[in-house]
Amino acid sequence: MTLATAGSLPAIADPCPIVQLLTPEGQRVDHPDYPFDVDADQLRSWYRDLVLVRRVDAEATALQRQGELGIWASLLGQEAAQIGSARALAPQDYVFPTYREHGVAWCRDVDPVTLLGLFRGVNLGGWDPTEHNFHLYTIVIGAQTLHAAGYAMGVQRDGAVGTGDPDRDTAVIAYFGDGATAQGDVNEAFVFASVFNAPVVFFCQNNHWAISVPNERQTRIPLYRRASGFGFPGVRVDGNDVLAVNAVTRAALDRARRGEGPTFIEAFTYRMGAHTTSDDPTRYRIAAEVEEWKLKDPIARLKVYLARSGMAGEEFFARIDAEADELAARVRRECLAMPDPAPSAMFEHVYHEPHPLVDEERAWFETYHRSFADPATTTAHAEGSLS
Amino acid sequence: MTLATAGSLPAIADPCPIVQLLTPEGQRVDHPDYPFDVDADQLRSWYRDLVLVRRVDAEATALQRQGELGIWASLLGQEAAQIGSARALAPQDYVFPTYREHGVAWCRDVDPVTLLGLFRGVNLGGWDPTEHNFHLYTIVIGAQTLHAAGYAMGVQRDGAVGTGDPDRDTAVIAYFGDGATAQGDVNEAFVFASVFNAPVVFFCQNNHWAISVPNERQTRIPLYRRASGFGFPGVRVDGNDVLAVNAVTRAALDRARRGEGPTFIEAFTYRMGAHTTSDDPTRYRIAAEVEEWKLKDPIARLKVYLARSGMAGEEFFARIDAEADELAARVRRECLAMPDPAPSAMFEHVYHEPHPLVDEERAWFETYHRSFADPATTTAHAEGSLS
Amino acid sequence: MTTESRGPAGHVPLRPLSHATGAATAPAPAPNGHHAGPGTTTMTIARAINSGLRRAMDEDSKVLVMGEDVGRLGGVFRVTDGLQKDFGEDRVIDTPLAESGIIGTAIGLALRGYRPVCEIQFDGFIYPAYDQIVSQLAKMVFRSAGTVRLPVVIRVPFGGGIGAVEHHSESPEGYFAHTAGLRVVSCSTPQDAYWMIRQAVHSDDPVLFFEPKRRYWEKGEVDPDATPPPLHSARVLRTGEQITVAAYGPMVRTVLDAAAAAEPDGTSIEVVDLRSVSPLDLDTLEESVRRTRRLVVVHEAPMFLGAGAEIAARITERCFYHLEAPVLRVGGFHTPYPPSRLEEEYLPDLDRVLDAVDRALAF
Amino acid sequence: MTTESRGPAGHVPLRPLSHATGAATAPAPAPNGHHAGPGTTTMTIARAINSGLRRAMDEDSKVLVMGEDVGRLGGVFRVTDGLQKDFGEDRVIDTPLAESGIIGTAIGLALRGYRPVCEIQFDGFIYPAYDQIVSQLAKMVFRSAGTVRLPVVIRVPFGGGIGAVEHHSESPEGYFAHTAGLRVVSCSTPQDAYWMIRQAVHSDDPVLFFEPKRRYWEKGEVDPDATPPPLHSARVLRTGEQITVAAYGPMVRTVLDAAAAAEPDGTSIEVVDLRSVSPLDLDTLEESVRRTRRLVVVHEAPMFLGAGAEIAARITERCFYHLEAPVLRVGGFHTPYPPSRLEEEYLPDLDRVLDAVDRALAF
Ligand SMILES: Cc1ncc(C[n+]2csc(CCOP(=O)(O)OP(=O)(O)O)c2C)c(N)n1
Ligand SMILES: Cc1ncc(C[n+]2csc(CCOP(=O)(O)OP(=O)(O)O)c2C)c(N)n1
Ligand SMILES: [Mg+2]
Ligand SMILES: [Mg+2]
Repeated sequence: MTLATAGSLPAIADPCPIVQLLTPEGQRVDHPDYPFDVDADQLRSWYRDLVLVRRVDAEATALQRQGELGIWASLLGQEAAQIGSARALAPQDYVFPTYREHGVAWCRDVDPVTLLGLFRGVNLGGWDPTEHNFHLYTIVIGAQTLHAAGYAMGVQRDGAVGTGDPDRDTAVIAYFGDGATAQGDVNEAFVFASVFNAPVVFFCQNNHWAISVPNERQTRIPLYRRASGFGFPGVRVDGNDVLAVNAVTRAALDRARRGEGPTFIEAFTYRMGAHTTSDDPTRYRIAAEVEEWKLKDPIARLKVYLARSGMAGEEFFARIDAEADELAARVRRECLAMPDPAPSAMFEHVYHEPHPLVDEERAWFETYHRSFADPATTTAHAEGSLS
Repeated sequence: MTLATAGSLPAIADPCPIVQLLTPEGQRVDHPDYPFDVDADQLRSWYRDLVLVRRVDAEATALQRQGELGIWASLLGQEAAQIGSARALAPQDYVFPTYREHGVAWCRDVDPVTLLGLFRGVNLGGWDPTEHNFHLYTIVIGAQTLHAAGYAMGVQRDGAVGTGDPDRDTAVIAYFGDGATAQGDVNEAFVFASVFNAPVVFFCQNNHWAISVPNERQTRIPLYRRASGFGFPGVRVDGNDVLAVNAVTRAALDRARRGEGPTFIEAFTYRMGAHTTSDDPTRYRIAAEVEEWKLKDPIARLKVYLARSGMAGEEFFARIDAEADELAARVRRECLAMPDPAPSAMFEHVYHEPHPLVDEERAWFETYHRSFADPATTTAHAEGSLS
Repeated sequence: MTTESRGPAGHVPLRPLSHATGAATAPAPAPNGHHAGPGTTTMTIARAINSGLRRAMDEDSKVLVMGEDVGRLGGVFRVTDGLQKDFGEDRVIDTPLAESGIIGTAIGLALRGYRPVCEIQFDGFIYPAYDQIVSQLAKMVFRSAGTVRLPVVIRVPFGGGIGAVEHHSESPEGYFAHTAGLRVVSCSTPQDAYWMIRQAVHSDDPVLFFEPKRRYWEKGEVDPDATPPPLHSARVLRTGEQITVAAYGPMVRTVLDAAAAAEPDGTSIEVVDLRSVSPLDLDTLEESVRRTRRLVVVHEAPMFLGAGAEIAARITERCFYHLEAPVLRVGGFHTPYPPSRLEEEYLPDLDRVLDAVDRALAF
Repeated sequence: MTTESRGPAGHVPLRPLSHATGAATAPAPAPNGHHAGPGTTTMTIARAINSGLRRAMDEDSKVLVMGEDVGRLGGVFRVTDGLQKDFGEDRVIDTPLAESGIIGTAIGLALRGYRPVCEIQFDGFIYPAYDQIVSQLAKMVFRSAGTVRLPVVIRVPFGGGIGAVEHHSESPEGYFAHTAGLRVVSCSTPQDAYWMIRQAVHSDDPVLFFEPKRRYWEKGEVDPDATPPPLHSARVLRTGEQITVAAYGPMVRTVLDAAAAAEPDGTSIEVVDLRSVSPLDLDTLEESVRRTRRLVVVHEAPMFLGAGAEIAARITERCFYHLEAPVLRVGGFHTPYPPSRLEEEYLPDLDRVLDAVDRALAF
């Protein structure tokens, strides 16, 4: 044992309460605090969501391998955490995602192709956040949690909490990873949200890794307990159980909408793939850990449950698989067709209002750029990379 | 009630356990976790500490009023929190103070006159931190807590924890205010200290105010509970009870030295004066609150206890008062005699190693400055403010 | 200018704010020397900002004020005095003590449609919010391809000369001017303070609003009904022939004093109040330098990679054949801000300005 | 030079590090063109930094490496590859995910006598640590009147050109060069990478060490026994007559390519690798410009208030009567870093450099 881990640390894996409604084996179990009325249509539609987002994710990974994307951050293994929570949202609720929330984006009707723009390098987001109530992806770890707390303070000021009107009362949800919990910003977000009792749900996907750094390096106790230090409830949920995630998130969002303040949800899950396509996890984690988590797959358990309970059969599963393949094919097709932005686009939207320096640089750039296009004025230099 | 405070906040004043060994009335009480053997010599010396630092503090306030200091941050009311904790330190322990730790400085043998340099504006600290194991005052709220965590990680790497050798095992203590607990840095310090199990004590003086902002705006639960969110112990102690503060701090430091990791101490106290001499607290707080805390004065209760128990009498108290007046007189005298730094001192110690730009600017400045002193080269401009 | 007026009908809308080009380079009014309207009153810079904020809040219920001690106390400089009393705790928010939190939540509030005016209590305490300012606030409009608006104002009392302890006297504007997506301005008179804070609040882009704290108590006339020049335009405050001296914020007064002191010696100095550090109104400056053929730039901020360097580089490029001397700079040294007993030596003053003027004239 | 050697006896001490003045302005070696010693090997810049770190850790047990993913993984660029395996978890520390925490605890470790080398994973993630860097690390030596030492190195893979998503391609060196108390350097060859990282670790002052990430895999010779030039000296990499082009870090290769491309056209370009952004080795540059009479400065960082502005201002002041043209700058635009499909247009390249050269020559 090295210094760094010396002393009497409580083990992070201490048995601690975790909300589960569907076991890895596909067994439906009850939880006293989270009654759950199974609705077959809903479960089937969630199954579809899970399969589709996994399929798109795989396609994006393939596109990256083929050089069509610069990088891709896979959600593999975290589908239930994302679909379960996002399907608990009301249309007026507002979402602040990280860079891995492709499943949440799906539920907020952001087209998967649109989502690829950032990773392909043709834009820095590409969707209108206000149209989807789904903010841009935030890459700087933790920064978005403060935006969520502030947005929620705005919701309060609009009187859109605690009215009892389900179309009006609004909650905000901030997604972030286990690694993010170490950031100052995230803890400041806890401070602001708790002292102002803001209607925000802090949804932490503990996928056990922050790139190569295991969760034990971010906390020595289970993460959901962080909230108790700030005076609001924290709960750990089986992040691979779409039913439980949905139930727990729904309760937290309702609480927020009623004006009862923030909740911290730790969705206990696992990053099955690499951190991103640039990463090689074999350098830092053992295959056995991944194998163990394979047995807890979020889709497999729902499929078993749907099949065993007779809510869905082979034909349904085959239809979804086919739809997934079709979707993937469309995503691939449209991704390849995504145009590069016009060069001078980089001078647009730096500011809303006119700005002389940007205008001057744009004008210079356009003249300069044209000098390559026009053979009469082309300079003699060897490499005209801009032409 | 406004939005900002809407919802079901647990009241911050919820009854919660607080360690006390000496009541405001001067009654000695026992606490099961903190047995305390009264040693008359020690109590008398603490009484002396308390009186002397209060007297110096009053003198500094007076010096500021007379224009001899630019500003002064009074410790009035917080003497026991500071003396009680600092007298628990071993010589090898290291202290990271805020700008208000004059009582701690006193216990680390920093001469009170030296301490005034920063406030007089003749230097930015003036003592050698390594000589006193007492770092410079840190004004940027919370920043020093990370330095403390890092220093403690260094102590671990030196093998200076858990050896059982009382002259070797080393603890670090970081002082900060209630307002500081909202800062990202402070919470990151909790993360680093806990995951590395570093030998550091986080000593928070909750004096109820961060300038004009009451503690309820920084937290909605008692502050000592913050630590539970990070997986280490937190304890609230009566910050106006020098015995209790000493006992609790000693226990926490011992724990750190044994290699058992960090502890959070909330010393529940009150800022009896203005935030600094620039502040007017009548704008934001009611006199009744101050009156109530007057009854809990840290010196008065110790004096009653010493007198009642026969450990000290009038003659002792008079002697201490006289010593305090003498000290104050010396502080005043030597403060007034403190020389202004040489103008070109500002170019010293920007770097340890030579730096051409600093050298160039110093050379320019010295030439320029000399041009005012030497009548032969004095320019004709009206105001030679530099001469 | 795309700001929709969200306030009650009937208030006089502000003129276009952001066109630095085409600014008033014609004979400019001396500070507060414009034709005084009937509502004109004399007030300090601090009070002028307070009045401007009050009017902005009156006109638009989405305008919020937030920061440490801005509510009950009215700010450590009393700039927000009385606003919480009049507009309530929901619009004038005493925040927890966390600068990143202040700016980060202000971004969220802006995304919800609010127009937060954040106070950073002192210049030296803005750094904990740095990521939220330069990586979040500054970039979000660009990242969203213009689909979101971030009308956040960050007020920063800045600069030295008040005898304060460390971290209370800094001039960090260069760190923000180097950042695309931010606008950086500073006022030097009560009238400008009043105008510019309102224009900053009306801007749909984030604005860093640097307030010359040592000038807070200087008085001047404020005509609330006068029409302001564009927010990012420089102004010629004093015409002169031999050299142009440009400054902004607290140094404007110093430079005006220097120009007055030099006059009896026969040195004719033109004084330009830049008013905006990003963008720079280079047209106004260029026009002046083409006439005077010499330029000195003055700021308290460290010279090394400061705004003066940029101005020197650009004006030299624009006026290469007109300049009789290199552009000289008077500014902070490459040292941390010194203990206050040395600040008179550290800060540019009348003599240092005139020394640079002499050196430029000697070329 | 006050660094005490804390390492085992017998290692060759480094020569004085910090005297930019008196630097090698004489015929300078082409990159890696020095006389190769017997231990010379060919390696990439990434490997050279790794080797330099390894040697620094071998020589001094107080040297630590810390940051996100630097241990087990060896860093996302593998720059710290193998160090944890060889030096243990106590000396190569995978930290929690918090940049302010990394720098803040490094300061504490330095106060305890350690020499931490911190990695910030990418340029765009340095901002959460901004207060700890510019207000704590940079000022503490000054505040303590020299009684404490802060030998902290902050390694930052920086710059664009790798097709990355936002925040992974920035050039924030200007923010730090504007800050007194910090030293800011950047390497452009494996040999310099090897030398400079060791010199940075040996420095008793904080050093921001900017690594040209897109050049990590470029190879060159490294002679571990050669004697390095001072850390803050510039080097003339190619002599020329008509114009000087100065750059640092990733742009050095671009400028050398431009000089080579221009030669057939009869344009003779002198290339200066600045190596240090703060302090600047202006003597070397001045000597060059006095000969060539023209200067172009190239960096990826935004031009507005960038290092190029400072160089332009100072060289113009020093060489006012020698310059035939204003100092021109090639650099980043006043926009956030664009999506990667536009970075080829955004980044200065051979053509943009030659365009500026042509413009300068046309004056
Ligand atoms: C402020 C900041 N520092 C470092 C990084 C580089 N980085 C990107 S993802 C990542 C790990 C994030 O881990 P976690 O929060 O658990 O989210 P996950 O990737 O596992 O979903 C790091 C260190 C970053 N994006 N932002
Ligand atoms: C980062 C930062 N922000 C703001 C300030 C201005 N300021 C000085 S003291 C203070 C209040 C501190 O309150 P607390 O932490 O409770 O300590 P106390 O002064 O009560 O001892 C503030 C806001 C500062 N020094 N640093
Ligand atoms: Mg993770
Ligand atoms: Mg307090």
